[in-house]
Amino acid sequence: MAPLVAPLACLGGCTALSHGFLNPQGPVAGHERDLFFTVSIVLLFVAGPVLLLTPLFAWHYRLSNRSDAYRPKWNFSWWVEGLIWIPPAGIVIGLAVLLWHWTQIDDPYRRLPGAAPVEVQAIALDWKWVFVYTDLGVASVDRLTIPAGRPVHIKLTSGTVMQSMLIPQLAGQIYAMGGMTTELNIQAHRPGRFRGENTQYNGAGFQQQKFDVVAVSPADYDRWAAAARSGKRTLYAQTWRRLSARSIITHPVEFAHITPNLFEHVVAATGGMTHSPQKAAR
Amino acid sequence: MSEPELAHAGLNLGDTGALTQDQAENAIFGFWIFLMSDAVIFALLFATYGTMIGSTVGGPTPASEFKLLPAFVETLLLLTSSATFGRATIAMKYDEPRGVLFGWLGATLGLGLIFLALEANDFATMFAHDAYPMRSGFLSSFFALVGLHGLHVAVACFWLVVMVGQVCAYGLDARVRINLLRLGLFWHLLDIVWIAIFSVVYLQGNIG
Amino acid sequence: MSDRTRELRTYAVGYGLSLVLTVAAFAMVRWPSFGARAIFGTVLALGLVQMAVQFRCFLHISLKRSSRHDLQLILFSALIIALMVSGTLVILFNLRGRMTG
Amino acid sequence: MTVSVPLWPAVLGRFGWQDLPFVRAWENPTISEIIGAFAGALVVVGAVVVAALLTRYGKWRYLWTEWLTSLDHKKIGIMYIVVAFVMLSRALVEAVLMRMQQAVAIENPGFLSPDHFGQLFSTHGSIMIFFMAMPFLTGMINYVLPLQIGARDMAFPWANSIALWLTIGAAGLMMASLVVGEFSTGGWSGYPPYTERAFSPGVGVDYWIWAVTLGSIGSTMAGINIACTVYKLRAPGMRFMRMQMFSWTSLCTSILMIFAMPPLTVATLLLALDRYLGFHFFTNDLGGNMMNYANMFWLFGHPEVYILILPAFGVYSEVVSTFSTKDLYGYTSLVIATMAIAVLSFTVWVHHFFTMGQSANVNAAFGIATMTIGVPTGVKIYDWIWTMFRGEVRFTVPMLYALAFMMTFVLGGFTGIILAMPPLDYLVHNTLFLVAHFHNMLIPGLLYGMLAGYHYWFSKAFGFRLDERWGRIAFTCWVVGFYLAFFPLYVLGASGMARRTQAIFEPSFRLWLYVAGVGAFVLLAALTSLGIQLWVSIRDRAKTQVEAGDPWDGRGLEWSVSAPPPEYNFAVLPLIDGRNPFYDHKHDEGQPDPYASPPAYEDIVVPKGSATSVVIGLTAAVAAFGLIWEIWGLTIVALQVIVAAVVIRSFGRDQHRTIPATEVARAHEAWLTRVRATPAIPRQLETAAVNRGLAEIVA
Ligand code: HEA
Ligand code: HEA
Ligand code: CUA
Ligand SMILES: [Cu+2]
Repeated sequence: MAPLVAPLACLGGCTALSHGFLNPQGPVAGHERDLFFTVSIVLLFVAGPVLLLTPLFAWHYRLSNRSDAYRPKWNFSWWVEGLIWIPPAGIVIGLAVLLWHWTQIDDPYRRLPGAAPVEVQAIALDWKWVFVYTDLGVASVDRLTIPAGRPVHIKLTSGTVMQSMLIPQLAGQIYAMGGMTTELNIQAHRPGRFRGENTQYNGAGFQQQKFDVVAVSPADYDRWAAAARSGKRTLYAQTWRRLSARSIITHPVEFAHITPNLFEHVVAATGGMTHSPQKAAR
Repeated sequence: MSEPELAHAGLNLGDTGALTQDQAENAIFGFWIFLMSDAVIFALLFATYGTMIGSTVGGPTPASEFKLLPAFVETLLLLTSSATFGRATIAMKYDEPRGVLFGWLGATLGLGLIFLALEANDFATMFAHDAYPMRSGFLSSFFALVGLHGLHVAVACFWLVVMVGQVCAYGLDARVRINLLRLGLFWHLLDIVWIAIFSVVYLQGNIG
Repeated sequence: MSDRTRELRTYAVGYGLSLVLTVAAFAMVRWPSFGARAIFGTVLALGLVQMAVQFRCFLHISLKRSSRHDLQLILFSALIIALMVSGTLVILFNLRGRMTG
Repeated sequence: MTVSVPLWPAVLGRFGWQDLPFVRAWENPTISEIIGAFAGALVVVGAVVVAALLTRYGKWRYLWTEWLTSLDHKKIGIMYIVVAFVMLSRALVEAVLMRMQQAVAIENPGFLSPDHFGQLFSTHGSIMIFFMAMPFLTGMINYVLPLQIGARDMAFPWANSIALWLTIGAAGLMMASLVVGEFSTGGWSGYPPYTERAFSPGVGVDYWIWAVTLGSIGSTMAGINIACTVYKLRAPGMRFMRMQMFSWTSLCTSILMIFAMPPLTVATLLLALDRYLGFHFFTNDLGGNMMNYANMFWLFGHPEVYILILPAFGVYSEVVSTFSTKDLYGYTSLVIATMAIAVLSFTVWVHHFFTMGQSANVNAAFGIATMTIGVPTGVKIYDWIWTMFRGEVRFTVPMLYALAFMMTFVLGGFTGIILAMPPLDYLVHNTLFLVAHFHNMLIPGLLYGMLAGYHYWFSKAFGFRLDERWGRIAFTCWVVGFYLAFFPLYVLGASGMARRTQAIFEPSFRLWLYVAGVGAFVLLAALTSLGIQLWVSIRDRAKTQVEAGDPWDGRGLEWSVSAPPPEYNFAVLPLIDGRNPFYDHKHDEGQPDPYASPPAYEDIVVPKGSATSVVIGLTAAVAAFGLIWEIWGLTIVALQVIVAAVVIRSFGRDQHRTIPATEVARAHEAWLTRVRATPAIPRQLETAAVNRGLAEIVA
């Protein structure tokens, strides 16, 4: 892949790849992109011999080429055995070390270094995402505004079926499930607009379940926060009922006032593993 | 391939029927494979049960529902039925009088049926306490596991009746012998699965 | 000793041992004398022993050449079952630990 | 009114007129609905036409006695492959529709409704895996394995037939979903809670559950049968380490089937309990745990992909060695690698849900286990490469597939290793990158393998060779089409395009989606070429007769008998004294002549046909149909029929037929006489008309 992908990524501008992790805009995606290139280069040494030797041997030892030694009974050699078992095993061991290390570092639960993170709670609905800014007490639907250069810590749950949140240019994905919470840490290096999406199929509106991540400068972020707080829209029980019905919303919305502990309520209401006695008694 | 000595006690084909000793071996080995595949099913239900013990969501719990004594009696019944089946196999192998064979098979069937009756009674009591499978993940997994075992025992009892019919119809020809032996394996294995149920479900539920 | 007597004896031994093991496990739980964890561990161990006994005495699995295929099959199955069950438990408990909170 | 109210649900369950695609298309004539109605009509018309033709030519009796009720492993094998081919045609058309939709629906809704698109990827995936790939490889194993190990049949011919008919019944359910009702939109993996009643109340998921469950039970039975056959029915002297590689891979595949299908059965049945009886295994509430479904599904799902690939590996081993005119290099390491893959495949299932949230240690451990499989897989590929070394390679169609496989499969393995790295998987999980990876394994791996096997063994099964020219045309289309259709998906996946997407809102994806669409058409052309090839080959069959049975100078026992082989396979069971018994006997000095008359013949016992297996398989599908539509009475009756059929069979005696030794002797001697009159041809001429199935021995 690497030889195919790298030049395309370099084209920049309007190619498809500039929307993906090969054009990373945050530390996590950037780190993972580095891993991708490292692994790809190692794997070239694995695929290369096969891609070279297969046509070479097939052609050279073709039936019509009478000038070669023909050894119909040759079927074993310790040298060849060593060659086909040991180097691949070595490569796998090398990759395993890399894998172990990188998996620890890029664990989606691992907090990013730097300033104290912005705390966001994400609730997956059909077919939209609700973001609750716990520090600000506001919520938004289908648009996540974050300050560039500062870590963001997202807690996820689902008010419906299993979903998966992916913002390819910033970080990898994690599932969101009813009654449970998962975590994801992201950060954008600089202001910009990045696509986020649900990648786990959840019905007829799935293809529309995209959202924008808008990274803004810290100053702009404060301005946005102030504006968001002073808005008029409220997210209480009635609005919530409408929001959580299966539907697609066409424009992002922001809410200045929301039910306290909305996220915790959703987790409790869609109890997956454990359950509050009240609900059970229903 | 063919070893003179047979792996399974109870098989004494002599020169009955068209099947050879080798074919009998194959038939029984195939059944063993099936049993192992079935064991995987049980294993996964055990694993599921293990992960769902805590999911009682405020409803009945193991401690509140599992009565040790009935389960202990059921265990003894099933264990004894395994032994009586073994005795029946020996009767078959050594061509003891038909009455002896039927006697031991009858005893096995009786024990199996009593086991089922007791189990049904346990379930009924649980239902009466509102402990039914739709109540919680824990109860779902309990009824699936224990219920599937019960279903197996019921099938085995039905099979036993069919086999008695075949002994009457054909005597102990090669196929009847092989099938009785397969049924025996099935029966013994159900006993083994029950040991696991007794330990993991009932005993564990009553600890502490 | 005739074959028949020997076989009868095998069943009797199997039955006897199984009875003892069952009663022992039952007694451990009925009249608890040490910690819950230890009891559960012992119960599981007794169960495993009883399974082995039944495989040996009722199902005639042994190290004899003639039952080698069966033994291989059972051991392989045990390996796969152990992988599946322990894997399931480890993964789901790990997930639970990371998802409540 | 008063009467019809209780009667309606008893007879028709939850059926309503809206469940007919024709009615839906009439009421709401969108292109999407019309396509649906057309597909439904095609199924109905197809069934009627086949039935009419059979009646017209009076072939019902022949079909019933000679094929449908047959317990002969060769006929069962062929029937499996016919089923695979029928189902394949449907799944391929669905794939082309999906590619068209994605090429058209860029910033607009396209011509397929989201729901229809959801049904398409679900049926396509389910059919390709359960009703194309599985029947294809099971059929091939059924046909070839007993011949390769020197057996007269499978260990359990009756169970073999039941397994076939369960598969056919399940495939029938898939087809029925086109005509009545709808199919699941939950994908081939059917993750709850989306597939629970609360979110998918219709019959679609129920169709999926029961079709997959029946198929799963059928495959378990097939696996048991295959394993027992290999263990117990090898010809005298055929030690394990003398078996052909295809027999080895069949054995390993069957072991995987035996242990990997049960988790699927458990997962689907527990889901059914949730849906039908309100249990809480995987629901969102009352203590359900959806993660356990993912866990159990992939406990099956990962070994499944090796179930699919191992038989193909076996075919490649046979093909590369035969067409390199040389011993297989590294037989022992191939055997060890195959077994290693089989065992390791049970230790990696978590890589399908790295993104569920388990700790880094768990992910890393399973990631490493996953990569480990690359080593034995690589060993196999290198073994095939070294088999060509110092051989004489003949570029026949099967060999071309093998070469294309080796060079394309490594690329899929490459991306597999990338997916095995959890941090990278986080980025491309559930995207088209993953879709590209698995098609890259399934098409060049499994499918080319099955096609290579089809070209290789076709002449054995039918007595004439497949047309070489059309074979090459089809091959070219397969390779070109594959690269065009799937390499763009890697790019799209790396750009973040999610899988299962009905419409696209990113204009920069357009170019890649167009290329992929063109590729799908080339693949359609490939399938068409195969159809033409079959037709041309049948038309010209007189010119490509190979009754002597050995058109490729083959190595295994299957080439030592006539083409097609007699019902009992071997007039006299062969005595095996080496790894390439047939080849060595042909080529080596001082070996017994493989075409010599045996000293004596014996009576041969073969199983008689049985109708009970047909009844059991089809009735199981009827029972499932009753469950899907909640016609409980139908289910109960059907289950009773099944029990009755089993009991009746068990009471039956006289289920075998003896072919007298004289009859065997007459047929065999007649064949030997014809072989002696056949011209032996050198390898250079093997694709020419003179190849009548006897290989020239160069001193
Ligand atoms: C064996 C498995 C298999 C095969 C062969 C294929 C073949 C193809 N697949 Fe697919 N596919 C899946 C398994 C397979 N697929 C699965 C499991 C999914 C996931 C479903 C889900 O999301 O749940 C999927 C999903 C999937 C999608 C949905 C992607 C998405 O999620 O967005 C698409 C989209 O276009 C696609 C395309 C194709 C195309 C164009 C082909 C073909 O055109 C390629 C050509 C292949 C053939 C035409 C088969 C030919 C076989 C023969 C010719 C045998 C001949 C036999 C005889 C002569 C006897 N596949
Ligand atoms: C025939 C089918 C087949 C095969 C053989 C494979 C083989 C492999 N697969 Fe694939 N896979 C699928 C079919 C297959 N897969 C399907 C259908 C899915 C998705 C299902 C769904 O979600 O719908 C999937 C999904 C899938 C995932 C999950 C991704 C996700 O959901 O996010 C992963 C992750 O690890 C993975 C990895 C691998 C690896 C490492 C191999 C390895 O076995 C590959 C080994 C081969 C090589 C490595 C190349 C040759 C080797 C050498 C030349 C030697 C040297 C090599 C080294 C030193 C490394 N596969
Ligand atoms: Cu257009 Cu980026
Ligand atoms: Cu996998």
